[in-house]
Amino acid sequence: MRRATYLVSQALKGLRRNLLVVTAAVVAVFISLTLVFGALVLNELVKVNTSRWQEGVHVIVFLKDDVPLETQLGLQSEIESWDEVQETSYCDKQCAFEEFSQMFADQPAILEDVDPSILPASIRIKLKDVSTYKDVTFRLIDNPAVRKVVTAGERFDQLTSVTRALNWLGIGLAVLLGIASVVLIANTIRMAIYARRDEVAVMRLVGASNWFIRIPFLLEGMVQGLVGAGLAVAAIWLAEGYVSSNAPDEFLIRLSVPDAFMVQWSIAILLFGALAGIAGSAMGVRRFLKV
Amino acid sequence: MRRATYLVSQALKGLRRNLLVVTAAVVAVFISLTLVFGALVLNELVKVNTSRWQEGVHVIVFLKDDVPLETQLGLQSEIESWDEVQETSYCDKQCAFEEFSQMFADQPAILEDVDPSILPASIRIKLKDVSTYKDVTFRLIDNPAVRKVVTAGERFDQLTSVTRALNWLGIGLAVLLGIASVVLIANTIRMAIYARRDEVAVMRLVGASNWFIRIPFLLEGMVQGLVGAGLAVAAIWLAEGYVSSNAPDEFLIRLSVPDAFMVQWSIAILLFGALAGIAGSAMGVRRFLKV
Amino acid sequence: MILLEGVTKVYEGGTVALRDVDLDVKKGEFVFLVGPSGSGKSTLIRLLLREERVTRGKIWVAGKDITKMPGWKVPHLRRSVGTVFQDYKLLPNQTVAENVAFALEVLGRPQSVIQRQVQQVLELVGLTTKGDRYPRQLSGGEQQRVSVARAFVNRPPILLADEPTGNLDPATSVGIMRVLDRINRTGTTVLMATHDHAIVDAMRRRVVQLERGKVVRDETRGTYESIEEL
Amino acid sequence: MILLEGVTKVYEGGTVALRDVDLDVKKGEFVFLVGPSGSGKSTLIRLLLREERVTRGKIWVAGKDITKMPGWKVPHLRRSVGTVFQDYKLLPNQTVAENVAFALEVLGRPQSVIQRQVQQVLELVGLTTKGDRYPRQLSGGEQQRVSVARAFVNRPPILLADEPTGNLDPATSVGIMRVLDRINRTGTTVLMATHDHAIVDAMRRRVVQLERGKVVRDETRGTYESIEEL
Ligand SMILES: Nc1ncnc2c1ncn2[C@@H]1O[C@H](COP(=O)(O)OP(=O)(O)OP(=O)(O)O)[C@@H](O)[C@H]1O
Ligand SMILES: Nc1ncnc2c1ncn2[C@@H]1O[C@H](COP(=O)(O)OP(=O)(O)OP(=O)(O)O)[C@@H](O)[C@H]1O
Ligand SMILES: [Mg+2]
Ligand SMILES: [Mg+2]
Repeated sequence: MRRATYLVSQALKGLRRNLLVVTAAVVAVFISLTLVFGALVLNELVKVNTSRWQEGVHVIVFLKDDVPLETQLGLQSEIESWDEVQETSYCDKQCAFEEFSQMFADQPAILEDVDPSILPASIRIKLKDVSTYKDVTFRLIDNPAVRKVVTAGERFDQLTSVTRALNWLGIGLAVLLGIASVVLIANTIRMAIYARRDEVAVMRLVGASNWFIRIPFLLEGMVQGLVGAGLAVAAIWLAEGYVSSNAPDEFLIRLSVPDAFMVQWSIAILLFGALAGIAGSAMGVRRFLKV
Repeated sequence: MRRATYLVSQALKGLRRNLLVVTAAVVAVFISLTLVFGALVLNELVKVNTSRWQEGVHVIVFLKDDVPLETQLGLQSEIESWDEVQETSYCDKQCAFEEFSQMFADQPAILEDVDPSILPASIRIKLKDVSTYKDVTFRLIDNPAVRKVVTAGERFDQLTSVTRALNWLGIGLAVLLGIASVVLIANTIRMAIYARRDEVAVMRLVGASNWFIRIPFLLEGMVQGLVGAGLAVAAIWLAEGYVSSNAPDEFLIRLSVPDAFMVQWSIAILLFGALAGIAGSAMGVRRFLKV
Repeated sequence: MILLEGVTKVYEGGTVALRDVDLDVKKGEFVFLVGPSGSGKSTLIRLLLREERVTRGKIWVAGKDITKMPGWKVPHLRRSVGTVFQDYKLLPNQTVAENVAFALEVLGRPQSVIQRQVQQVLELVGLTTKGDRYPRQLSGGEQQRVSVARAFVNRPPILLADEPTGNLDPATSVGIMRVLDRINRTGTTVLMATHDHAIVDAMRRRVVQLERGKVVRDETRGTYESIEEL
Repeated sequence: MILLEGVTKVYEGGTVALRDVDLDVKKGEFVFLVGPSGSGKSTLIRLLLREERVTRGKIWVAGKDITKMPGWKVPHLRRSVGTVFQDYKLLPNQTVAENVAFALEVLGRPQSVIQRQVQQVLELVGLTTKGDRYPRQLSGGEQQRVSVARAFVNRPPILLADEPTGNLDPATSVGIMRVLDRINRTGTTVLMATHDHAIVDAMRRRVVQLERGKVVRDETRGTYESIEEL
């Protein structure tokens, strides 16, 4: 117990007395974890936005004119019950003509020519996950009530591949930066201890055990990691708050992430900083502790 | 001259003898400049891709049926001569009907109803810069030969704002990482010199002038910066080469940047590394050189 | 208490610092280690602390074969051997009092005991007023005395001293020697490397003389120079 | 060559290391600085090198008022004053030969001259075979001799030596003193702080004794202890 007090007080003294070196480590942690956290937030933004971009109608099922209305509505409720489907809506001949009219509002000549009754009724399907459109189409195509199934299939595939690419990019960036930050932190703390190698050598000569020497350094490393991570978290909160409150509303992109995400990852980043600090110190001290 | 040789040889010895510390600085430079260069490449990718996304027809001018063909073609060549315009094409009634037929290929009932002659001829305009579409529309709207001007205006504005946001993000990231890397480099080198503070103190006591002490450190810093930057450049070239040669062709996004861009920025990054190394060393030595 | 059998130490690079040294120091003895600069005195002390390892031979300290001792036991060895280092080896970031207290902290002594013992030993070496200073704020001799105080403070059964008076004026040296003598009389084994003629000749204790790494003289009540040389 | 007028040095924290010291050392003189541990000998030497600045008073070295000297001229001062430091102050990352050569490198001497002079001076202090070693691979006395060699090597007009024989055996000490004497005979002014009775009494040169920062004795052909005390 008393020994614990001594070791903690040594750690605090170490922090005070080696301010230059401590600052260096804190700065390294701060910068690298800000980058990691930033990458995570960007990744989350991509996710939030791609799900918005994927909104809208995904599959249109044109129905045959000779099928009775009940069969049509029955098909709709069957589709609605499928797992992949989020929502459906029914558009009868009148509704189809209204859409057609809107489309050619500026070309009255065409509108005059076309008879409302020739346009087919349709069921519009919104999917939970766009990538399932092929299954849904496949199941509908042979239905006797269906005249034709239309999807923006290729466009979906492209969008999905873009989203996936952006997600990979974000995760890859976060992982790379995470590794980089561990290396930087370990590096900096190792140098910090290198700068105090004589001190460690003297402690060993006077009979201090390895743990007795190590613990204050580990505590110092933890504090440095925590402070750096705290600064990083603060920086990202400030930046996120600023951007999301100042971004113009008409922006196509949404620039704020859920609070839950911020809270969870803040805690993760703080833990990561503390662990990286401890690990960095442990690695740093090790080579000076060989008897 | 002889003195220069001595100073350079001292710098090389310093590098050899302080391998741990040198490695730390090189790693810091390497990581931070890789991030900077990476951000620049991403930014370039966004640019390359948005210009691809903006390709296609931007403005469609529907012409009145009662205007003679010469007037119509005259208007086309007038439009073609405008600064904002990159390319135009003329689509007569026949061409308009072909497009209409494609659009409703699956609804023969509509096609049967519509008379080819009621569809108007049009001039399709491709702009150099999408954001000028309003000017062009404005100039055409009152022309007596024009029936209607159609643009995907809102969509353009949105696309432009997305592009601008992504560009800002890329530039902001590169600048932030640039600053971070300078801080990290200076930091690391400062610690490296801090670890050798006794050495500097002894040199001063033996009568070495400030420049005599400083120059080997500056050279060391330069070499460290160059090596780190060289590694960063190599890493990005490898990554870019790997990605651009392995990315699937059907990808919506193009994943390679022009070689000229890579070469220019490689040189810039190398210079930046060398300068940051020198500056970092200069800052690092300064506080130990006060008499 | 200290026993060396056929100890040879060859440093990396080939310098032979000790050649086939045999030495037996009994509990409670006081031994002067003399010899010209570079003859291996500090090397012998470093070997006893396991700061360096023997190239050949065996060393027993306090009954334990330290040449075979596993690394994690070395701190225990060092805590039972107080050492005054030739280059002081003080912690630059700790005050004088903290430097001295450190030898007790590693033993886990209660704070009250530490404070009292540190005060006592600083008085002994005449540094009561300088407990709050950092080593760089002391004169050479004062730093040496701090090193002496740290070696004494935990009353170890063995005391090694590498030129503990090298930077001291004659008066202070005599003071330090009185302390060493007193400590020796309480049963502590003392091994002291020195160049100080006057002290060795005045104390008349056992003298072991090294010359190029070999023991060339071992007298029970010797002087700095061997009788034949005089 | 060296002139102090009313020099007082108070360290941060309030320690008065020197009180109102007057001292005039003429060109070619050989002066021993004696006094108990902590009396201010090293402080005086540090002031002459501008390693520390005076609190009050004036110091002239080689005709220049160094209390007013701008910082960028200090390296010039130090190059004309060879110094043996009490704690050696060797560059740990340079070999013995490089450490000694450094004093010539800062003067910009050609490589051939440097090599010859370094060899000569290493011979003088008996370290010819150890030129390629690093300081940590040397014994305490050997490091001290490297410090002596570095101070000599550029034949400075003034030589300051802070206990240059503290870690040396009597025989080697005599050797070093012969070198200092020879250097002094070529016209170099020598100021040497020491605790070594035997040397001071044997040389019979000017002795300046400090006591708590005050000059209490200044004899032209003095001994270590003042006559009255004996
Ligand atoms: N940097 C410093 N800060 C504060 N006090 C100091 C500093 N350096 C020396 N002192 C104090 O000044 C006094 C004179 O010190 P100095 O080193 O000049 O003594 P000295 O005569 O060389 O002693 P020694 O023979 O032990 O080397 C001592 O009391 C010492 O504690
Ligand atoms: N780490 C080392 N590596 C190589 N050689 C060394 C090392 N340490 C000491 N030596 C050499 O070993 C020999 C004995 O050194 P040691 O330090 O034991 O001498 P010493 O008797 O203590 O001398 P002094 O009285 O000068 O302190 C010397 O020649 C020295 O140069
Ligand atoms: Mg020794
Ligand atoms: Mg002194």
